[in-house]
Amino acid sequence: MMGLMSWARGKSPWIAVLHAGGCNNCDIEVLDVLTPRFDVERLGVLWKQNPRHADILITNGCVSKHSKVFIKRIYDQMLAPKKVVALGSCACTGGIYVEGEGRNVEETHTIIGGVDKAIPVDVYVPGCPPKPEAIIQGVAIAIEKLKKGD
Amino acid sequence: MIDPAIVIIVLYIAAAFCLLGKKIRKGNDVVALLAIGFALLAVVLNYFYLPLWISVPGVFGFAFTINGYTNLIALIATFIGFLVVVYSVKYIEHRGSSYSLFVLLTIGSLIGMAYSWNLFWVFLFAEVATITSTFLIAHHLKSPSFEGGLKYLSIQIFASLFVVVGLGFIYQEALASGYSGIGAFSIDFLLSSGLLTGFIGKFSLFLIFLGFLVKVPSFPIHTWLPDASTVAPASISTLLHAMMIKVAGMPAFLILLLFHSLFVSINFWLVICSLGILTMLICVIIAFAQNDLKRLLAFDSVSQMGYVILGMGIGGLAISFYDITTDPVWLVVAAGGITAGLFHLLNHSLFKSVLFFSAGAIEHETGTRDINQLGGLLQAMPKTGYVMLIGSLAIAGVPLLNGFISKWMVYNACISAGQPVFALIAIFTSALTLAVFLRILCSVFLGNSPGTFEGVHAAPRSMFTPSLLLAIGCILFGVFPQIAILFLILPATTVLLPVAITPPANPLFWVSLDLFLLGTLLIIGLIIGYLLYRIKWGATPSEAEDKTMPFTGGTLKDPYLKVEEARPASTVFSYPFRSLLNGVRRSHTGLVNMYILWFVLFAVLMLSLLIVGWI
Amino acid sequence: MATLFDYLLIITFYFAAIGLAFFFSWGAAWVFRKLSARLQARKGPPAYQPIADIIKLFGKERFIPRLANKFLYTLSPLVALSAILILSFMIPPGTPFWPGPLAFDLIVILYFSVMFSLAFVIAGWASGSPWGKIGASREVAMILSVELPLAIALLIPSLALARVGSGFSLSITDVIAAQEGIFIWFLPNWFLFHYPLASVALFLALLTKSWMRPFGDIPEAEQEIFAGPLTEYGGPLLGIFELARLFRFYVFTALFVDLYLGGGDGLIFPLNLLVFLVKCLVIVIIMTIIHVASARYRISHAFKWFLTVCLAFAVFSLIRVLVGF
Amino acid sequence: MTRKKKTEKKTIPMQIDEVTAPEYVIPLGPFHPALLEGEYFKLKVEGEKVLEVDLKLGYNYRGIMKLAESRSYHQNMYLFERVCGICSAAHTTAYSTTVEMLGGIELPDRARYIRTLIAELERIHSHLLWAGVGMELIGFKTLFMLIWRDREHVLDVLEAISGNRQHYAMNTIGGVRKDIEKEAIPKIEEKLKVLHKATETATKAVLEDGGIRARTKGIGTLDKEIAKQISVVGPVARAAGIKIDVRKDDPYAAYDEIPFDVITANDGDIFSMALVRLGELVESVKISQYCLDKLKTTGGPIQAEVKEIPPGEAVGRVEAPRGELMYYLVSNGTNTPERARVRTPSYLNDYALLFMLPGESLADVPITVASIDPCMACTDRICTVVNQDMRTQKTSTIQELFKNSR
Repeated sequence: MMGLMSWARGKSPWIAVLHAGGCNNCDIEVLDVLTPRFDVERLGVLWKQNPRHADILITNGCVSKHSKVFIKRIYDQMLAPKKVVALGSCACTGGIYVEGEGRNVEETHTIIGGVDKAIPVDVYVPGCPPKPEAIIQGVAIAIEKLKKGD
Repeated sequence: MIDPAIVIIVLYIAAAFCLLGKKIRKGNDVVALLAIGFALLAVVLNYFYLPLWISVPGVFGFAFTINGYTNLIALIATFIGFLVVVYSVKYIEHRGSSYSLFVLLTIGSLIGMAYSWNLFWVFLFAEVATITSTFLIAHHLKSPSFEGGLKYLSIQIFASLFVVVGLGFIYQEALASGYSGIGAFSIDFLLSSGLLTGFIGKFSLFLIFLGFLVKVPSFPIHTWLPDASTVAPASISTLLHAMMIKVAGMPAFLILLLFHSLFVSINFWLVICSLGILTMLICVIIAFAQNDLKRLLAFDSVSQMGYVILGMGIGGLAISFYDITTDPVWLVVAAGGITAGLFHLLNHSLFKSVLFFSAGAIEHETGTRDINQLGGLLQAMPKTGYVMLIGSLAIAGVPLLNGFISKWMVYNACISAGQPVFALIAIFTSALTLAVFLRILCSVFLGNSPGTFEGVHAAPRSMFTPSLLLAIGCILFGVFPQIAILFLILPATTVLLPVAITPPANPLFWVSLDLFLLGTLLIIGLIIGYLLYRIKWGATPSEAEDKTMPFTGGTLKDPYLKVEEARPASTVFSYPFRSLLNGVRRSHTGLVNMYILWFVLFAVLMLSLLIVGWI
Repeated sequence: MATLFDYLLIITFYFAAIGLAFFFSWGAAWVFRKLSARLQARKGPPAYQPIADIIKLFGKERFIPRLANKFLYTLSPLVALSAILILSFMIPPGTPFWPGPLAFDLIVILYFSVMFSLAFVIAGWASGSPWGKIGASREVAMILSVELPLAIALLIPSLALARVGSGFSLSITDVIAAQEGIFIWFLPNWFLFHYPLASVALFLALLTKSWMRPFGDIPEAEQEIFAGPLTEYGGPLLGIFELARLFRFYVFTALFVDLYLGGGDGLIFPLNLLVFLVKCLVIVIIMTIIHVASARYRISHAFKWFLTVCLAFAVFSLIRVLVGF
Repeated sequence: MTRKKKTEKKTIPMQIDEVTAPEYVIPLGPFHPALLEGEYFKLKVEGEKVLEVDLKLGYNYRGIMKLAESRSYHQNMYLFERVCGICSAAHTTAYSTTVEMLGGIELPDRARYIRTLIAELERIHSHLLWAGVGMELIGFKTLFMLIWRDREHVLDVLEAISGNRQHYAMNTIGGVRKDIEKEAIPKIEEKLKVLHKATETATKAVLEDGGIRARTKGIGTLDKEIAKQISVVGPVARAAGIKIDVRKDDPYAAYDEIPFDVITANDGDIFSMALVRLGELVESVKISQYCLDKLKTTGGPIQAEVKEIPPGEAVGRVEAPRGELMYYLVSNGTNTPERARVRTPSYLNDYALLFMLPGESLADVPITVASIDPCMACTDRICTVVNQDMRTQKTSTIQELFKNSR
């Protein structure tokens, strides 16, 4: 029974794309992934812009003080099991909009850093923006984690 | 059997006792309950034709008869009357002695009307019931109550003019043939003596028909019912909708069907059917726009009576135009149409009482009837909510509830009679009814509470139990319609049909579906779904603060959005009909003069059609 | 009265019918998704995709929103599933023979299809979400717009039975039986050829009932109102809804094939089932192509379309049936 | 804009109720399928008709202009590229143009053509993106897929030129960073031909499909007078019949010598906006072809020598895909700007939504919002809340807007 469920979870990951704040570019690349050249529906990925239905939350962009609350809320409203993919440099660390190096970023007066400052992140996909292939790989890693359940 | 005269006298005397009990309010209830309980007992006993015969000879001039038809009507009247009295105990809080007095007088007169087999007595009891119920409608003693009551009274009195003229014509005929006395109005006498032949008979019966059609009510003269039942207390609205319009309206069809040999034109019956169609369609569309819960229910009542008119019309079409004694196909149509109409009549008194009782409970607890202001009551009054859910689904014709069966029989009757257009419009009306009742359900019971109904609690038991009983009846007759049809409806149909129903022509044929089996399959489906839902597949629920809050796209808290603000209102449903509705609205001016003018125009049109000989 | 044996037989047939409906719907759902992907120049999902989605949903957590009415929120998916299972049993797979004391009355089928939509309306309102409520309101509006043309087009074959030669009957099995034989030349005696306009009206109504564009997905337009009535649903309850919606591929196509395409054409047992399923698949493919090649209209467009054009088609055919030309 | 009629007092109590739908509030955003970015529309709705719109921005606020004051001119190039992902080249073009104006730097010819080429390719990608998303929002998923399939070609070209699909990092102060090799040009021309065909197909599909017509014609109409008053820019203005285009009015890069038409339409509805954008696609392909032809013949360096930036101030204007983009820089003679101010086209166009949305059906809100091609990433560098009751205070709000936008 668990084997069947694990198989089904691996074959049917539904994604929701959350733009936390940033330059909006990773968003477009995620849409690209859905379109004919890359077509992730082959892997069972459906774009469900509804956290109640989605399994994988793809977040992009840095978290601002303003958007932190709603990101947290959207994440809370997803149903378990759920995984989060941080897409792009901003989502991983805060990117160009923060001062500092690597994970040791300083907050600016608006930006508090990467998405992991607001919600737990399972997969990091760096790049500005990441290539579609990298996005697909990130989702695939998230699927592997999803298969294991919680 | 117990002579109906005794029942009526007991009720009248109990009413007189209530006059004394101005000081002892509890006493009023006890007297009323005892009297109506006795009446119910007597009617049920009559129903089984018990050999015990108790009678008061001479009173009311042997006006009454006990047969399947009168039994059915009297049973509806007494049973609903009983529940109304029970309901009133808690519902009418500050009543003087007059409330119980007039309730008992009205119910008594209606029982008398149900049992009367004499046109004169039918008319007389109808008049008494009209006048006493006017006091009930104006019970609140406020300006709108008086207005509603007077509107009701004036239209009813105007309608009874037609009955008086009709009766006068009949009496003249009787005198000319050498008969006199009230006995000349006896239906049995009129049928057997062949007094009513030719144009005068047809004309006088038609006048009486028009007079009683107002009480049904039919389309152009339906306006009194919503107006009266809006201002009346909920118990009185129930009384009006579940008893009054049935008991007082059915004589219209009784005389048409019994004297069918006078109305052999197919046009006549098609006009009756069209009246039914217009009634059901137009009134359900008006019901869409209503924001007042009781007014909505009232317009829907009129619409439901359209089904009854349609069923009776189809039955009459088959009886009078086709030779049903030799042709079993048309016998099925005749029996089926009348059975469907009567069954819908019975069902309508069940579910409409449920709905009005519940509406009364809602008004009692929250103090408002405005649909747009109510909301989320399923949390506060769950029992009333679920009972009203059953009532609404039944009236909308959801399968496995009683409304579906009777509507289905009406459709079957129309299609078998070769009039599928009527059936199709009726099906569409049924969908509209569903939408109307979804509107009530969704915005009154589901949806968010606007936050003003914090202190609302469940209705008292005496106000809830009657509706629960009736709701159980809705389910029972929905799953086992055979019970109601075989024991209640078919005896009544037999009275109205000129020939006996032979077994192959049994209208039960139309309930071709084994509804119990269907229910079983439905429950199997539910169980399959429930098992799928309950199986533990191994997902640990996540813990989060905002998880169960409604998903609005990230905004929840005050500077952006209060969840209470985001309550889409139910009138969304009405937008496709807005232009049509505004047209109808302009015609319903609310002026009693206009309504009487409509009535006159309608009567003139119908009578001139009759005189020209087209119908 | 039916005996106990009859009851058991019918329940056996019930399970056989929903088994058939399930496997056909699975295949048809895959064809639907694959074909729309191919038409959109994509590869499309593998064959197990429709069922993997549903199994996955059952593996998510159970959840009831705070503002929802618990009882109705849980009940409505079950009612939807139950109603569509009964529908898939009531609509015979192309055979005039179908067991037991149930005559499959077209009006009952119509009412159960409304009950199926009703479950979504109640679900939308009971879930306490503003999007759910808007979706539910739209669903009601869709019921209202579709109902009249659907009812007329549904009853036309039954009313036309008298013209074909057999007597009047509302039973769907009689309609199937009446379509055997040849109409003119080589054309089979399908009602499609007798009443082409009515069949168009029915086809459009069924297209809408099975959530296909141009009108069908108005109540759950995901770009406007998330998932409409299903916005607050997730986990097993959404899985039940999706399972119920999977059956639409069988139920609504089978209804059309039975009424207007002659069901199994009166062949012997395994052959008629095959012919029937092939016809259903063809209808699914046509529906998919229309779905893929159209934009979503507004609800006012749907009203205008169904209550003018579709209704005119249906009424014209009705007049033909009644007057007889 | 709809002023609700006041219901007259009923004199007859028993009349049938007037058919009214109560008003309620619908939150659109910050997370909504119609909005890829965080913005929030509070819609007051009657039935499904939108009565009032309240717009709240700022979810995306990153403080870029503040950050720019602490970074050098060259660092800022990368920062301003990331103001917006879709029109990144327009931002860098505007920024470098402004810096060049400050420093008095003349661009070499080849750099001018490459800059123009990149800007036009970006316009193609942006407009195709818009068309695809617009089709998706009216439920035409197929056309979305097909348009985005064709959009991949322009991304291929950009990747071949710059090495990245988005954020090309091509512009630099005084020129461009990378040259386009001779061998690459025929391949690019091939792709441009494919694009030309694709744009024509897309135009035909959008113009001829009945569904798209029904969903876009007469929806979200912006009156020409109102458009002038609230000073919308770019395709939104051109769709309303206002012929403004920075490329023609105030040419930069190589636009002064390139012949092209400014596409306008008259109705100001979504259909006109689609017409304008699709027309511009064709023009952009032509301009790109012109640039490629010139690149074949023009030689020379691709970067000018950059000296110190003297103190002063400058305003640079560029026609981004969404309209006029304006940069204002103050230099104090060091290597960081004293003050940087960006005014993006979406900032002006967003306000038009408050005039376009009221009166439309809820179903049309997504496409109407998308029709101005709002770019919150652009707009939310400064935190502004536009909060208006459309029905009561129209004139005062415009003044407020002007005050805000100063």
